[in-house]
Amino acid sequence: MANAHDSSPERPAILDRVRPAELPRSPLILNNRGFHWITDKVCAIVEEPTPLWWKVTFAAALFIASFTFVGLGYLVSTGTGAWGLRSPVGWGWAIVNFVFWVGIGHAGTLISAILCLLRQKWRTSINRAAEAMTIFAVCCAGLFPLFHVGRVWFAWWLFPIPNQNGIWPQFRSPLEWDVFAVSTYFTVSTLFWYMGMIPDLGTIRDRATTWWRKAFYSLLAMGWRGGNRQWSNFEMAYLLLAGLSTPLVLSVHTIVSFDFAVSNVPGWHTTIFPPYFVAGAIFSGFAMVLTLMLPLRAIYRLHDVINQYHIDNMCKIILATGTMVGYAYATEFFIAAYSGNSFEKFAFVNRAFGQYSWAYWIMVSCNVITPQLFWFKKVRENHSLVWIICLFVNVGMWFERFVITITSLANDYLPSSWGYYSPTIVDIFTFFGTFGFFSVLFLLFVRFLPLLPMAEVKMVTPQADPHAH
Amino acid sequence: MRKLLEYLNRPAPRGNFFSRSVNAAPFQIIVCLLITGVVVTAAVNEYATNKYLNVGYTPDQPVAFDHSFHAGPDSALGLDCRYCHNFVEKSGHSNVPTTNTCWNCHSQVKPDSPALALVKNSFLTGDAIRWVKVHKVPDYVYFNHSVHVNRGVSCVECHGRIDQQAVVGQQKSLNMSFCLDCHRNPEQALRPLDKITDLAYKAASPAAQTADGTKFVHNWKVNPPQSCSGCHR
Amino acid sequence: MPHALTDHWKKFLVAGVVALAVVWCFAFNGVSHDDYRQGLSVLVGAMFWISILIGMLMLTMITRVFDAGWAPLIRRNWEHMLIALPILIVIGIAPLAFIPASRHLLWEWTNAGHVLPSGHTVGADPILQAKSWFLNENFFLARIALYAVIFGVLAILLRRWSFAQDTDRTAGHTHRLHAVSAVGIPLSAITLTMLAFDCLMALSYHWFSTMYGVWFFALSIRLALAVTVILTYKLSNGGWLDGLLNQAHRHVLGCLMLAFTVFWAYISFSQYFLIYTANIPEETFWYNIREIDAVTGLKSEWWGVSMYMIFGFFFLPFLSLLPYRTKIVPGRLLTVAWIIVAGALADLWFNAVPRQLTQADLTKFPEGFTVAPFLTSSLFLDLLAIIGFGAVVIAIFLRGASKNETIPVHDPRILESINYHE
Amino acid sequence: MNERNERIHGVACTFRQVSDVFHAAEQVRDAGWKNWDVHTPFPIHGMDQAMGLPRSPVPRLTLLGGITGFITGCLLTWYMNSYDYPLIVGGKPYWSVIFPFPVIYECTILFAAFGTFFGQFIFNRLPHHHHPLFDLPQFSRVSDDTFMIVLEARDPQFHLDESRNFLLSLGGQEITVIRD
Repeated sequence: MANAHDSSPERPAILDRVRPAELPRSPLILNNRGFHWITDKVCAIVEEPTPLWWKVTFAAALFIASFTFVGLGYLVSTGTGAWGLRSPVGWGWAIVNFVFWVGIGHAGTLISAILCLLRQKWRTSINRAAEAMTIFAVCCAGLFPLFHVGRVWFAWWLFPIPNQNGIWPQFRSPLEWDVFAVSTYFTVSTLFWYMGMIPDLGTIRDRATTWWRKAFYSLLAMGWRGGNRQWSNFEMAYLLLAGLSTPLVLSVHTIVSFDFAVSNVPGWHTTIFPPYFVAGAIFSGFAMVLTLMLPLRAIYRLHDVINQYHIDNMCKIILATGTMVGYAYATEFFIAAYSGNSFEKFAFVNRAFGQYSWAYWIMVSCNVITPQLFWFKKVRENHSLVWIICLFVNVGMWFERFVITITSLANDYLPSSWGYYSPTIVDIFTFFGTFGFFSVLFLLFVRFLPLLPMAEVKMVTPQADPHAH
Repeated sequence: MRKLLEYLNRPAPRGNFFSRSVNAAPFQIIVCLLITGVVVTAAVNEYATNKYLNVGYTPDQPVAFDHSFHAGPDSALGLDCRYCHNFVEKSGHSNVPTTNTCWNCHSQVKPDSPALALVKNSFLTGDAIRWVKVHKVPDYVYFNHSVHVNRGVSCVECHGRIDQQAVVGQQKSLNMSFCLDCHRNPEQALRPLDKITDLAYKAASPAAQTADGTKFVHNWKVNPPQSCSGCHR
Repeated sequence: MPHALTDHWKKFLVAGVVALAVVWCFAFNGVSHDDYRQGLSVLVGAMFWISILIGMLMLTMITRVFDAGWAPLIRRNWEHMLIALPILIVIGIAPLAFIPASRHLLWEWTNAGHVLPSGHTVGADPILQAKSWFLNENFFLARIALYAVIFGVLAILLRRWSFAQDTDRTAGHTHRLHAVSAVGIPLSAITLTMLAFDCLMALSYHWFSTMYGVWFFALSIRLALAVTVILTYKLSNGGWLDGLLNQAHRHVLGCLMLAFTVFWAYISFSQYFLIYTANIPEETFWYNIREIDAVTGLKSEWWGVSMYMIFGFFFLPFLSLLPYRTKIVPGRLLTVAWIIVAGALADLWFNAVPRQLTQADLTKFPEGFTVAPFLTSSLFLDLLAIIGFGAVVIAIFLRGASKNETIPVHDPRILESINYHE
Repeated sequence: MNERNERIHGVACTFRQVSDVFHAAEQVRDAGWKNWDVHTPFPIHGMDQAMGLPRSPVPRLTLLGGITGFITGCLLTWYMNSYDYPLIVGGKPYWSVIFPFPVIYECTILFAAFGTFFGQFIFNRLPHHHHPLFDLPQFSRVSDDTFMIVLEARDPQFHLDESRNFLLSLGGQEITVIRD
């Protein structure tokens, strides 16, 4: 029976009447799996001989990644015009792809940090892979603005380092804020990811039998011994990093939205952009997490650790953030009409019914309408359908960035300088290749690092509770 | 390859993998990295800048024209810079003289000297002498000679003591911070307009230079641009 | 067996009615002298509590959707209060909107004859004409009614099934409440956005910001959490939460207060920052009149209010909530909650009160207007209105608690909530 | 201390159940031990209290890092945009706290994260690649599903035989002497 409050001298009478209705919580780990099972399951992914599917996929990923490097090589040797950038659209696919990839990255931090703060224990099954996804997505994202500067060997001028020109970065520019935001984000995400991995690396180290494994994992595990004095500091640091990552992840996509919103281009300048971009980022990121985790779950038979409850939760988050994005679209439209400003009105009407209306309607149908299917339990339980819907969301979010970036630039104040933007083959190659680049990194991660945070998964099992009976 | 794999896959030792001394390694590595970082930064700052890479660039010229013999008050001839570079006050671009300018005098002075064979040939055929450009700024920099010269900036500020050079070489770094130094403190560089080509001119004292310069900045409404579009147009 | 505290509901009701009667007397007096400020006191008082109740409504639904283990003990108190939300719209906002005289004074755009600083009348204002599809009186009144209906339906549903569970002990009610909340959250988001547009943003109808709804949401949640902390403090010292609430509950409320303090700052800063950086006059004027006295060119009283918001409403609660001890020591948490309540009032003032008062005398007022000052005796009327509406809300709350269980004894998560630990 | 004790790091015993090691830890704490630790594959909820550990000092370094970052961000933006290379851009002042706020903010987060990350390493005395515990065969199961209590020889209460008996009385298994 309930014992409320240790320091309370009198037990409130109402406690006698407390009898909760039966509604058990879904178990986080199915089939009552023990600690050793979890260790075996996760370590086996790293320890087993390289599977054939991995080799094939890795080769394919490398091949696809080469498209990016060919594209970038051509771009560097030719000039940024190779990207189809010309007046009036000076920001083409490069920025679209940048925002797309950075956005995908955000779900990783959301899962690891925000859900940690919200004590959503189900995060433990997916957070490691999601964090890895964050870092690799940011790597892909970083390529685009980096090469967009043109003379990429001078990109270090963006950092506050003394240079022979005697000039300094210009801190009133949102693009400079981006440099700080994205590099901080990358650094902190990597620290967070790595630190969270140390105990698990220790586990793999302790199981290693061959020389190079012992060397590799010993080095990475930093001599972790799992003493509670270490755990105490570790958990505090982990919580603090989660606490720091949360405002960080918000700020990063906020600053990305500032790239657009601090200008006075109609369709870009709207105050809701910061939270709207953040919601969109989380939306696309969760879709990507599901896109990656559903196949991995099937391949490595992780059904007990990543079960319907986890998938349900992720679907619901996609539904919620998709609806928030829809709210933002609606608010933008409403305020454009409410403002009485004819340029604003035109910008939004043109988006929906102008030359890029095809992109706009792809965006709306993929981002707002498709996720509404997640209201239905039947849909959430059909994993192939979930996977397909997530692909739609990924496509939709790419188109969202396309619509925002391109439509506002192609039709601004002066009708005489309106234009129509089309990407070049170099654009397409470069972007296509980033999926390979991302996959290469992600496959390496799957193969060599612990895919699931073993320690954290063990922590949420019922037998980890010292007061369990 | 197989041997390497076998070597890597040999059984791991039991117990501690690293020896006790490895515990000190992280500290040592950090110290080494710090030292390396400082050295590399210092080296890059010293050796990878225009100051090191460009200053002293003294290409061979097709004709061994000796500025220290022709130009300046201390030279044998004492020509003014503007005798040859005669558009420097009127044009954004300061011209290299045509062969005609040389031949004004050399038609009388040593016309048949072998050192002047190329000049004579140029005069007779009309083919230009292929002088090698010494002072170069990148294409994306807009530099106007006349506006500087007409506001009291002497040749010497950017080109150094040409009047003392037998073969012309670059003496100043001409990088962006070199430009900005002057644009930020123009009073340190301005001089009376009649002393523009007097490369040896020095104000009576640093204080006098500052006082004069400040006066010139005010009187001539000198307002050197520091914004990007001042030079990158 | 209702708790003894609930017997006081009638006293609160009487006190509230008396206070509101006084406020309304002043308001009508003001209206008859063409002074909008006393009428605004009614709006400020009502919006203050509507904001709190909207926050509680959202928190109720959010904790339902998340199936939060800590929530049931605390959520029941929100449920007692929720029904006050439609009632406040009816007794607070509706009279102001439906009585033509007060409507014309408070919402300038409804008064076609009102002269603007430019010398034109509102009726001839091309900006208003472009907005008239939305800003027209019939639609406006219909919207106000609709807000009351939507919030009323949600409040009724959320209460009915929760209370029904107290008698029949079925988990099915929890599923139903989950569904209502899932649908209710987006519905309320739209409703509260529109409410904020109509009741606050449209007070200065030229200005617009897409962020405004989100700002109002952030403010509402902050206020609701602060009021919850104060309320649960009282209720665990001689009320029905005595001996039930523990350190972990305070900790979770403290963490949420911290989170939404940051969220509020994020939203408010972003809105300011984007308008500041883009520097477009059709938006900046709204902040300008809240910073600089157009006559003297010096910082105005409103600048002081905004500084108070930065330091007193953000930095002070933010920095105090960072240490762990603040979140678990009852007295400290209570102090921070009061700081947030005070700051929220300043924010509401900042958003509702400043407006351009047209002045014909161009020698004294070169811009053609002066900005309504901050320091006036009407601030006391605002406070009285807040106390009046607050007393009514507390009366409704206590009466609700007397009719129903004070804690949801059969909620599936009630034991989890009682035994909640960090 | 005699010569034999100098080469001993401590004694260890293992447990199979979380609740067992938890209650054992409470008893070690109550016996007044200072230099001892509980090695577990994952952090056990409430173990800090069971061991009587104070709250972790990591937040202090986080705060220090955050303050450093904030000041660095302010100085950086002020020096570069207002002092060393003042330029008028976009009608903004040379320096104010508003326009470079994103940069100052990111610096604050970055340095606070460094403080936290390196704080964890410093307070945990990591990296520490060589340790006597690694020589224990059963220690490799501690990162899997086994729990271990280690009483260290440098604790004033340490006495080889008594400490072993103490561990035995706690219900520990596989009681082993750890040689340094």
